[in-house]
Amino acid sequence: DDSGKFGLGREATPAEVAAWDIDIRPDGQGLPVGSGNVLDGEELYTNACAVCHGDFGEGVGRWPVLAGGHDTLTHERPEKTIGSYWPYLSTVYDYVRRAMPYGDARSLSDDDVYAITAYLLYLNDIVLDEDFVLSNENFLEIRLPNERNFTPDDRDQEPFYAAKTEPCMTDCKDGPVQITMRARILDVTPGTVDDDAAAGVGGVD
Amino acid sequence: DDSGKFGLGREATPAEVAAWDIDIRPDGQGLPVGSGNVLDGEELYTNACAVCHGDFGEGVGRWPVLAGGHDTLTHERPEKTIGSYWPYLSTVYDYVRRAMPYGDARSLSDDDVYAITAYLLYLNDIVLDEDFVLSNENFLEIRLPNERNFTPDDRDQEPFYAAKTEPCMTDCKDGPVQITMRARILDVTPGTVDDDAAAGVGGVD
Amino acid sequence: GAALATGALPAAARAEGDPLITEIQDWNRYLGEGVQARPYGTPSQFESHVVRRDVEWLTASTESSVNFTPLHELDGIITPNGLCFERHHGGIAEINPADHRLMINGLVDRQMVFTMEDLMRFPRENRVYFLECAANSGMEWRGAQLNGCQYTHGMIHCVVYTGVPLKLILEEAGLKTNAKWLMPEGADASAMTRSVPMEKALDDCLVAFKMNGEALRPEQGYPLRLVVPGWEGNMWVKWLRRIEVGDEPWHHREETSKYTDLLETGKARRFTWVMDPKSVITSPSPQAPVRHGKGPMVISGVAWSGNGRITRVDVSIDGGRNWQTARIDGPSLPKAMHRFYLDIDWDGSDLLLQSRAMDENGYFQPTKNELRAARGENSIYHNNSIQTWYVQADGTVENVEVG
Amino acid sequence: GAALATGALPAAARAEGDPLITEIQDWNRYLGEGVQARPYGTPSQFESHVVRRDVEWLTASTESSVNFTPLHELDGIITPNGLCFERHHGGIAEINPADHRLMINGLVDRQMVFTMEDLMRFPRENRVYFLECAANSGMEWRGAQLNGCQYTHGMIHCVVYTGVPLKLILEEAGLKTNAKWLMPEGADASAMTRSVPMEKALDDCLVAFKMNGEALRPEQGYPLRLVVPGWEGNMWVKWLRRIEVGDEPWHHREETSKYTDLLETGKARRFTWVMDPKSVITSPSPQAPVRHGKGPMVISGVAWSGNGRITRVDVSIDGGRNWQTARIDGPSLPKAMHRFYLDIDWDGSDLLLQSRAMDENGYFQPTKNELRAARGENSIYHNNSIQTWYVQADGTVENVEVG
Ligand code: HEC
Ligand code: HEC
Ligand SMILES: [Ca+2]
Ligand SMILES: [Ca+2]
Ligand SMILES: [Ca+2]
Ligand SMILES: [Ca+2]
Ligand SMILES: [Ca+2]
Ligand SMILES: [Ca+2]
Ligand SMILES: [Co+2]
Ligand SMILES: [Co+2]
Repeated sequence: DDSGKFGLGREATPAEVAAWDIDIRPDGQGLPVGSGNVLDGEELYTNACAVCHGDFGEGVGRWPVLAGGHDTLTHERPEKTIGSYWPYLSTVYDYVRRAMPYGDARSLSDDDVYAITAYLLYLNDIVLDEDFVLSNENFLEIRLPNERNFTPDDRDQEPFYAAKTEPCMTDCKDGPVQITMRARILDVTPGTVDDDAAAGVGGVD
Repeated sequence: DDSGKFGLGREATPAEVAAWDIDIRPDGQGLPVGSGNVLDGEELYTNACAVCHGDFGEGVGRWPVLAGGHDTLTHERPEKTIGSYWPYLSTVYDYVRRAMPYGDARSLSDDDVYAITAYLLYLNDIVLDEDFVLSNENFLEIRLPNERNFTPDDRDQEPFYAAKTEPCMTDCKDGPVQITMRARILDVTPGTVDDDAAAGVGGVD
Repeated sequence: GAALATGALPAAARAEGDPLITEIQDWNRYLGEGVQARPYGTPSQFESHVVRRDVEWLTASTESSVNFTPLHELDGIITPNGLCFERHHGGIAEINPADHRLMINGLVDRQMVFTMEDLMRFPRENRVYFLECAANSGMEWRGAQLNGCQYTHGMIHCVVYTGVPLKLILEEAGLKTNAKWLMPEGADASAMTRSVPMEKALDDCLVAFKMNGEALRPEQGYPLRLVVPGWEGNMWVKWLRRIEVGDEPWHHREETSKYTDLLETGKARRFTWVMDPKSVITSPSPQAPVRHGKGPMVISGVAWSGNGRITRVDVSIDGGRNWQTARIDGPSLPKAMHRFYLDIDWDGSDLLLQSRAMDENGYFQPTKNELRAARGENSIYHNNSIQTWYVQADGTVENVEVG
Repeated sequence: GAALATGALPAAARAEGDPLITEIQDWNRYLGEGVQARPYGTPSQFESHVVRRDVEWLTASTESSVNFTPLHELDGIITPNGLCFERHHGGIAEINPADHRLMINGLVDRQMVFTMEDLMRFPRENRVYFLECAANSGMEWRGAQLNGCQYTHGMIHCVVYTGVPLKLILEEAGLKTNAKWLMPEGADASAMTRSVPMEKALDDCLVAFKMNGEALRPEQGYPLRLVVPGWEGNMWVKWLRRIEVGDEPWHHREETSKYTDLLETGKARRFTWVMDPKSVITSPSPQAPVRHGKGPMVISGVAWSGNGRITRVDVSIDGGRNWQTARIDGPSLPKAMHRFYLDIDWDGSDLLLQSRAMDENGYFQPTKNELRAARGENSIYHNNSIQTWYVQADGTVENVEVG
C-alpha cells in the first residue's frame, strides 16, 4: 500500500488535511474542541448576520429566514427554517463555518461558530435558556424537531412510475381540452413586469 | 408541377435570376453578350490590377502571379498561372467578374471583363496580337495550353489505398529509426521567426 | 433567430424583384474583416439577444442566484459553453489552474494532494451528459407562471466532458473497506458540499477539466468539476478541491435545508438524486412565437432522463388528447439531451402543444396534476411534469395549464 | 493548459504544507462575480493563450488567408465555435439574416427564392462532421516545417450542424432529369463557387444554420452554409446565397487554379473531393511539451476520414517500427473526428511518436515517403501522411521526419 497504481499525486501533510477538513457530520465527526454561549452568539449575530437575516432570524427582504415557521410545513407557503425544517444541528455549524457571513466566509473562529449556533437554537426556541453554552461536549444532545420527518427517495412507488404501462396515445381525454390557467394572468416573466412587484411568488431555493 | 411538397419559398423573378446568375462555364454557358480588346484591357488592368498582380502579371510581393510559369509544372517550384496551369478561359472571365478587383468586386462591366481577359491572354502569350478583340462570339475558340493535363481522381489506385492490407504492427523497420529532417533547422513557426524572413518557403493556396 | 423578413415583396417591386437580390450588397463587394480579427470568436452581432437571462426577483443577490439557458434559440443536443446556465452560491471563483489542488482525505490508504498536472496524467474519458438543476421548473409547481422555456426549463445544459473517471483517482488513494460515501467540496466562497454514495462514484462519475473540447468555463467550475451523470446539478461540485471519503452521509445544508422534497404530508424526501424523464418544446414557445402563417411548421424540443437513454418522445397538439411519436434526431446517448421534431402542416387554428418523454427504464413524464396528486405543491424540486404551450392563430404562444 | 505548478513543495514548507492549502485563498472567502455578469460567457483569463493563430508569411492579406485551430489545447471531438479555424477569400461577410436569401436556379422546375424563415420550416437534421481544408498540412509536403500541430494540422474543426437536407430544398424546386451538378455560391466578396455532383448533394449534404447548437458564427458563414460531409472544406460554401443546378461542372477558379493536385508528371488531378483518413497526436506535440518527468503519460490525438468511421488508430513511440492500437474514446460517428488515447509509462527516453488512422473503407494513412513516391512534392492538397513528433528527454517536442 505504498503508492497507487499510477504513482501520481503526493501524500497530504497533516497540516493540509487539517486546513481543509472542516466538515461536520450529524454524529459529531469533525466537531472542533470549543464552546460558545447564547449571549456571545447574539452579539456576533447582531454584528455579522442580522443585516441580512434579521434581528430575530426573520430574514430581511429576500435574504433567507433562519428562525420561526414552526408547523408550517403542510401550509400553502411553508417556512423552512433551522427550527421548522432542518434535521440536524451539525448542518448549522458546518454551513456557518464554511460559508457565512456571506461575503466574508471563513472569518469566524470555532468558538464564534459555537456561540452563533447556540444563538440560532435560541432564536428557534430550541434552547430557551439565555445562559446556554454549546460545546463539542453537549452538541450531540441537541436534536432538531423535524429530524424524523425525512424519508428515503421512493419516487418509484408513485403511480405513474410504478405502472410502467404504455401511455395513452388516442382519445385520452373526453372532448376538447380546456385551459385552466394562463401564465399571462400572473405574468412575472422578466421584461414584462417590475421585478419587485413579482417578488415572492415563487422561488428556486 | 405547380409547387413543391412543402409550398415553401417563392418563384424567383427573371430580374433576380439575371442579377445573381453570373457564372460562366467552359462551354460558354453564362457568357454575356459583349467584347473588349487587349489595349483597353491593358489600361483597365494597369489601373485596377497591376498594383497587386504586377504590370506583367508577375505578382507584387505575395500577391498572386497571373502570367508566365510556362513549363514549370514539373519543377521544384512550379508557377501555376493562367497560361501555365489553368485549363479553361471561362474561369478567368468568371472569376474576375465575381471577385476582382479584390476589395471592389462586381465593379467591372461585362465589356471591361472581356478586355481584361483579352489582356491576360496577351500577358500569357496566348494571343500575340495587340489588336485582338475577345467577345462572346470568339470566346470558345481560345483553348488554354494545359487543358489536357487534368485527370480524374484516381487516388484509389495508389499502392497504399489499393492494397487494403492490414498494416504492419511489429518490427516494421530494420533497426532503430533515424531522424532525417527536423523542423527546427528551418523554423518558420510563428513566434520563432520573423514573418518576412519566412515568406515563400511554402504555402496554402 | 433574429428578426426574419417574410420575403414577400411589395407589389410594385415584384416584377423587378427583391432589391436585396437585384442590387449588389456591400458584403458581396467589399472585403470583410480578415483572419485574426477574432482570435477567439463570438456570435454575430445579429444574435446579441441569444444570452443567458435571470429573473431578478428570485434571489436577494446575484452571487447566490441563477440564470437560464436560452433553450428556445438553440437546436441539436449540445449547449454552447457561453450559454450554459449559471447557478452560484458565492459568485464565480476565478482560480489559476497552477494554484488549484485536489485533496482526497478520509477513509483512504493515503490522504493525497493532486495538482492539475497530476490529474492530466490519468487516463481520460469523453462523455456527453445533460446537467439539470433539481429546481428546474420549480417556479411552476403551483401553476403556469413564466412565459418562456428559458425560464421554465432553462436550468439545464448538455455538453461533452473530458475528465478522469473518479474511480481511478479514488483507487490511487486506496479505499478502505468501510468507505461508503464521498463528500466533494468546492473551492469557492460557498465551499459547496454534497454527499455522494460510493456506488455512483465508482460507476460513472468523472473529475472533468474540459467541456465541449476546451477548458471548463469559470462559471462551470474551472479548472475542475465533478460530473455526476443523470443526477441533480447541485451535486456536480464546481471548483472541486477536495473529496472526503466516509462511512456515512454528511447531511449538509444542500441536502437538508435544500434539495429535499417536501411532500403534502409535511414529510420530506431526501437524497432524491436522479433527474427523472423530462422534455419541453423549445419552438414554438412563448419566446419563439410562430412568425409564419399556416403551412409547414417545425415543432422541436429536447428530452432527457437521468435513467439513461430517451426511447421515445410523444407530442400532442391538442393538449394531451391525442399523441404522435416525434422523430428523435442526432446522437441518442445515455443521460444526454435528445433532440426531437414533429413536422406538421399547421391549419392555422389554436394548438395546445405538449411533449412527453419516455426513458429506457420505462418511465414517462406525468401530467402536472398527476405529479401534484402524488407530492402536493411544495416540493420545489424535481418538477418533470408535462408542459403545455398555447399557440394562438396569430402565432403568439403562452404558458398554460389544461384540465 | 495554462502553466501548471508541479505541486512539489520546498523542503521547509513540507512539514506544514502547501500554503495554497494551509492558507485561506481569496476565492474561498470573498464572493466572485454573480450571474449575469457574463450573459454570454467566455473562457477564463488563464486560458487566453488558447486562440486561433495565423502564419503571417503565408498570405498577402488577412482577408484572403487562414488561421488555425489550437488542436493541442483541445480534447474530445467537438471544436468550440470560437476556435474553429478560419479561411476566407474576401474577409468575413456580416449579413443580417433578415437580408439573406437563398436562390435555386438552373435545371429546376421552378427557380426559387427562400428566406431564412422559409428554410426554418423544412424538416431538420443534426449531424456531427469534421471540416478539413484540403490544404491542411500542405506546408509539410517538402518536409517538416512548422513546429506545432496547430500549424501542421489545424485547418480542421468538428462541430454538430443543424440544417435542412439539401435534397429537400432541391425537391422543392423540382429537379429536371438532366440535373447532374450543382454550383453553390457564397454571398461574400469572393462570391465563392464550387461544382458538386448531384449524387453527393442528394446523399448527405445539409444547408446548415446552426453549429454546436447556436447560430453559425460569421467566420463560418452565418447565416447559412453548405455542409458537404467528408469532402474538402472549400466546398462547404459559406454565406450560401445561391445553388445553380446544371448538367456539367463549372471548372471555376477554386477547382482549377486551386484544389487540383499537381503530380510529379505535370499532370494534375481534379475533383479530388474526399478527405482521406488522417490523424495527428495533439499531446504531446511541439506546442504541448511534456512538463512532467517519466511515469504516466497520456498520448492523445484526433483521427478522421471522409470515407466514414475511423475503425482503428495505431500509435508508435519508436518512429513506426512497432505499433500499438490506441483506445478510441467518445462518440464514433461517420465523417466526424475521433479522439484516441494511448496511456503509457514513460521511461524518460527519447520518443518518436506517430499515429496511423484506418477507416471503414479499409484505407489507412500512408507514410510521408509513400505519399511522395505516389504524387511528388507539388500537390499542396490532401497531405494525409503520418506525422512524427520527436519527444526528447527534457520534454521538448519537435516536428521531424524519419527514414
Ligand atoms: C450579506 C448577506 C448575508 C450575511 C451578512 C449573512 N448571510 Fe447567511 N445567508 C445569506 C445568503 C445569500 C444565504 C444563501 C446562500 C446560498 O445561496 O447558498 C445565506 C444562508 C444562510 C444560512 C442557511 C439558510 C438556509 O435556509 O439554508 C444560514 C444558517 C446562515 N446564512 C447563517 C448566517 C450567519 C450565522 C451569518 C453571520 C455569521 C450570516 N448568515 C450572515 C446572506 C447573508
Ligand atoms: C488589392 C489586391 C488585388 C487587386 C487590386 C486585384 N487582385 Fe486579383 N487577386 C488578389 C488576391 C488576394 C487574390 C487571391 C484571392 C483568394 O484568396 O481567393 C487574387 C486572385 C486573382 C486571380 C486568380 C489567381 C489564381 O492564381 O488563382 C486573378 C485571375 C486575378 N486576381 C485577377 C485580377 C484582376 C483582373 C484584377 C483587376 C481587375 C485584380 N485581380 C485586382 C488581389 C488583388
Ligand atoms: Ca471530515
Ligand atoms: Ca424574506
Ligand atoms: Ca429584470
Ligand atoms: Ca448560370
Ligand atoms: Ca509573389
Ligand atoms: Ca507573426
Ligand atoms: Co433531489
Ligand atoms: Co481535393
